[in-house]
Amino acid sequence: MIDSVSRAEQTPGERLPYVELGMKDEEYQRVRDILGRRPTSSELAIYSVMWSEHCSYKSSKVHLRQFGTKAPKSEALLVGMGENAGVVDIGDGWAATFKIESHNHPSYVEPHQGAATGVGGIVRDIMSMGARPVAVMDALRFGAADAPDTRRVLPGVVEGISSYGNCLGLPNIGGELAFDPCYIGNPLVNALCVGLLRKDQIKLATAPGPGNKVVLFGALTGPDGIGGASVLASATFEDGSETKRPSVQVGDPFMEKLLIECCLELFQADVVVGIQDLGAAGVSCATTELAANGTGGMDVQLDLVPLRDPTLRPEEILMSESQERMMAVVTPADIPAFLEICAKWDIPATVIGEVTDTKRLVMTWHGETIVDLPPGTAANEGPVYERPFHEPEGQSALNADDPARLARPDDLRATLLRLLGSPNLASKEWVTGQYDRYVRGNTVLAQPADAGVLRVSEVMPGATETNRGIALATDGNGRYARLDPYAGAQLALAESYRNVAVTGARPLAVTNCLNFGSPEDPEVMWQFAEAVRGLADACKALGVPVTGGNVSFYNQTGAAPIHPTPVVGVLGVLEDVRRRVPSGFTGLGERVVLLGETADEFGGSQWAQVDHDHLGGLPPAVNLEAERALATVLVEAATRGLLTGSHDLSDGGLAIAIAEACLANDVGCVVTLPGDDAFTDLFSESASRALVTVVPESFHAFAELCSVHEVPCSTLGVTGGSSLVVEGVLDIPLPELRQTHESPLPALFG
Amino acid sequence: MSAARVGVVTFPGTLDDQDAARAVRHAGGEAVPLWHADTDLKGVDALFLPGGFSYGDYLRCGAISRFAPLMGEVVRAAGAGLPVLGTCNGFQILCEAHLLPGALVRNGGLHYVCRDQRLRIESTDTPWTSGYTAGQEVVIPIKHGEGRYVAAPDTIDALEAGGQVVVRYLGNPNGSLNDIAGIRNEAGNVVGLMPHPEHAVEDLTGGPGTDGLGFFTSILKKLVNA
Amino acid sequence: MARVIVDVMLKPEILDPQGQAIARALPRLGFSGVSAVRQGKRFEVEIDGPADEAALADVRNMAETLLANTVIEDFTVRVEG
Amino acid sequence: MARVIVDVMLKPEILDPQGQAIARALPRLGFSGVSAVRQGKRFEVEIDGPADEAALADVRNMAETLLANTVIEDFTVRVEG
Ligand SMILES: Nc1ncnc2c1ncn2[C@@H]1O[C@H](COP(=O)(O)OP(=O)(O)O)[C@@H](O)[C@H]1O
Ligand SMILES: [Mg+2]
Repeated sequence: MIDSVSRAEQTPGERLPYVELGMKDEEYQRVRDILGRRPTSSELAIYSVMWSEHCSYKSSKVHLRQFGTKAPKSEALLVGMGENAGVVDIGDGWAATFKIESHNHPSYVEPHQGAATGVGGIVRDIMSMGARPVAVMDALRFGAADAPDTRRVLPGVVEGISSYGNCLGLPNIGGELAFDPCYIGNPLVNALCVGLLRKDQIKLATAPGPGNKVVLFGALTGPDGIGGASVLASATFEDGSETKRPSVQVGDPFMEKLLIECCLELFQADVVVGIQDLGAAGVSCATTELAANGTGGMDVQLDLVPLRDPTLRPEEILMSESQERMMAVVTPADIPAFLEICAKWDIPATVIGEVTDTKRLVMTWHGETIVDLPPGTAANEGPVYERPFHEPEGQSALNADDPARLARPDDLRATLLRLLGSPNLASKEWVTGQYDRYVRGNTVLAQPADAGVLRVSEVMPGATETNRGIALATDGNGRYARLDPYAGAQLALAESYRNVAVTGARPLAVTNCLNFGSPEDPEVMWQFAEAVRGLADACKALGVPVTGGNVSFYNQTGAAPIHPTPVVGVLGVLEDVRRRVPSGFTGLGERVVLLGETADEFGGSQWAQVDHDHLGGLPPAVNLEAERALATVLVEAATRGLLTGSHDLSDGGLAIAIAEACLANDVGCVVTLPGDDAFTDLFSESASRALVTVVPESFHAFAELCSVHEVPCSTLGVTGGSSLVVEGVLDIPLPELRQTHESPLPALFG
Repeated sequence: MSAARVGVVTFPGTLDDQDAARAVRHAGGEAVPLWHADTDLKGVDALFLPGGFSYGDYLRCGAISRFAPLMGEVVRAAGAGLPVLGTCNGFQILCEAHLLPGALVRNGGLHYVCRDQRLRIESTDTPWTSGYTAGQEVVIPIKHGEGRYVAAPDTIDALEAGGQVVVRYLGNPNGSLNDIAGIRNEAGNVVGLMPHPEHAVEDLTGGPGTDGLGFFTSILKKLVNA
Repeated sequence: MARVIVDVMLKPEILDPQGQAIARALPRLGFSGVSAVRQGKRFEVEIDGPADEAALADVRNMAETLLANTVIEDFTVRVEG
Repeated sequence: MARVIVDVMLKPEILDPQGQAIARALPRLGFSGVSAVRQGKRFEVEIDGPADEAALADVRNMAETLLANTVIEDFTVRVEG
């Protein structure tokens, strides 16, 4: 039986399983108040997904506002937060759109498909802005590298990202891979996509113009990810066809590739008024958001949705998370052209409704009205919670547990090798070698690099030749954030910002993925509030606005939350991408120069973890002014062609940075440490530092640039030879260094 | 004189077509886009079947694409001597279409492999490799999950005896028989290889160096001189 | 020596992109009359001893833990013959 | 409506690294007594009409030209039952 609006009116007392759908009593009451009656089961399906934490940001909203209120003025920002992805002006009429999103929980249940559909989802967000997706990145975190569960999850996740991204034809230009026991049972899989478009071709998720048609196109709708909806479909309404409803979604990258090309052709033909991808909450989300952001009304014939499984009920169709689907608003006159382009690409496309000016979203099922609601109430006016928060018990004890008490090593050579061969600092080639980093032919820098760099060269109407480039990096450090979420978030931004700057790109804008435990835990909520505050303040100080992002809560196993893990992505622009600077040593006899100041800072460091399994004290001090000055020097020096190599210092400090720089092209170096404590010089993780190489002829000009911007600059030595030599401290032949760096991950994962 | 015209074929799921077209232009030619569902080769002077995952490579790489309407024309033109180069998925399609012997199966290591690969050019006796010197060592990216070349022993023997092995791996990345990275047909006009020369044509982008450019300059030189 | 066959197919409710791509292509290749295709895996497991109940139980266990991903796949085990 | 099964296996002389990797992993997972594993594909083809000789010939043709690559693979076609 179908639960129509008229039936709902006749059976006001009928109880719906809103609790099973995760709705609170007062939320359900609000729905009744909005509608003036009990909701139909289809309406309840819509409200329950739209008001879920995932879609409504009900616990995070009050904090995230700071990204807007504290946002630095930026002329580059074309579309800010709130749309599918932010859009940034990168010059010459070009715009870039980028966003990072989590797929943590699905990746734990089914690593391959979970990670694959994570990539698919973020790519569709980028497409829905009118852009051509041009690259992806992935920021991954797993439990201890040798934990059995990591061996199950990691290879599957990497294979999922690899198979989906490679098949889509998007180069993977970077990411992260980190291990920490806190992520056991709760890996973090954050995927980023970046797209390019002409500034005047931005598309928005809006459905203006009564009479315009609503088209659903892409994959057929199946029973994917609708465990909850089945409760609804079967709990109240008897139904014979009890087929199984899987909670796992399977991706079809081939369909997505066709969808990309199809969408771009639709944009070129100018037959799209508004467009929205179908992600979580599928048709519910697309219809309510499009309607709410447009003229305000929409009529949908839900029985026209083409199905993969004919037994699906309307509630299930509304909640299905089948992948590779999009929804567009198209004028009646353009419908034939629209459908013809879809047919060319073998993409099923169906007109399922029409835009109206009734301010109501009305859905029918074989003639009966099953949904009649004001779309804004579902899309934009969900519940907002001011969740209580307080500092975790034991936080001050944790901060008081200073790593100064830890025994420091005598044999620094062994320490360096131990760190370099630890899973967090070892070569990520086992992962990155499974990703196509070259497809589309515009990859300028990818692994190993501090940021991925792309040439901006897409064939698009209105595009002219340019030498522009964009750079992207993502960073996060759960250990720092655990010690101090405010500083930890700032350090994540600072590192990402620095990683973009070392390539010579001017940092422009920020995206972020906030991975936390349960917001219902006041201690987690404190971590969240602090991290957002820290990130918003730092964005302001560095002059880079947040353009969008994603919040992932409930990352915990039982009562134990993960370390708070804000992952921050920064996008930068290179006016002339031919001036990009690689991260390794290239030539012989070049000066190796350290920028920035080194202090004795080991709280949350890799050394403390590897040698002492210790987490305590405070993370490295944040100095955003120094960070900004450093970036200014790096970008200007790159633009003037003063640098031959440039690598940021982060995890593992100077020792690891030098080792990586040597290994990039098998060029050794001989350096002398500047300070009086070799251990601190080598392994401290002080922020705002970089290692650069300068040919002797450029040194004077470079040093002057540093002094103008008050960036400390000390020459450590010269490049050359076949060993990493730190005078009086250590001497490691490059083959040994390489063996140590490259063998751990293959040994662990096959 | 108008530039030589090299057709670049796009199947559903082809990925490296834009790169291939750029490489053709870079070498001084005109890239002519060709669509799998058409039956018109537009009078091109040579054909390039680029890499990708046509039809998702779901069944078997190249298995479905080889039935494309355009492939009928490709087979006919190849028989008539038109120079044809297939890289990666293009190579797989040429094998599936029986324009080249053997087949490409799952990598021995079972992982997709993307890396800058050392290769040796074994045969300069094709319109696509005439610009190299025999025995020349080059570095060109590979990126594939199913690139292990296999064929019956007598086929392999015949390829070796006939000088039909065009490119060989130095350090076999996928378990290919005899380290074979690329082959040609008996006539020499049809060449297939797993590496991606179109990703090694500019210093700025792709793999290190420009060792792949020779495939494109070879064919253009031949067409201009023809 | 016996041969045991393990067939692994995606569960019916799970999307099978491979099968769908084939099914969509068939009409264009001149094959009509096919309403659906599903693609799965087939394993031939050679066991040293006879294919008795114990051996089959072993293979079933193997299918459950290694050959099939039971989150999305079903499997069947049978002796070839 | 009938279901026809097409099994596709690599020819015995072609190396099957997937099967080998599984066979190698088995002892580590505590399974002994398996001497070899080979991995192939299984297709379930739903045909509209009955599985008569004509239909089977059609499917055989489809297997020969599309589902299997006879350069490296063998196939068998049978009606499910
Ligand atoms: N999960 C991943 N996906 C893609 N690229 C990755 C991933 N993990 C690491 N990389 C890449 O590998 C290289 C080395 O990584 P890493 O050592 O973490 O760099 P860094 O220390 O400079 O941040 C970088 O180019 C990075 O972008
Ligand atoms: Mg870095």
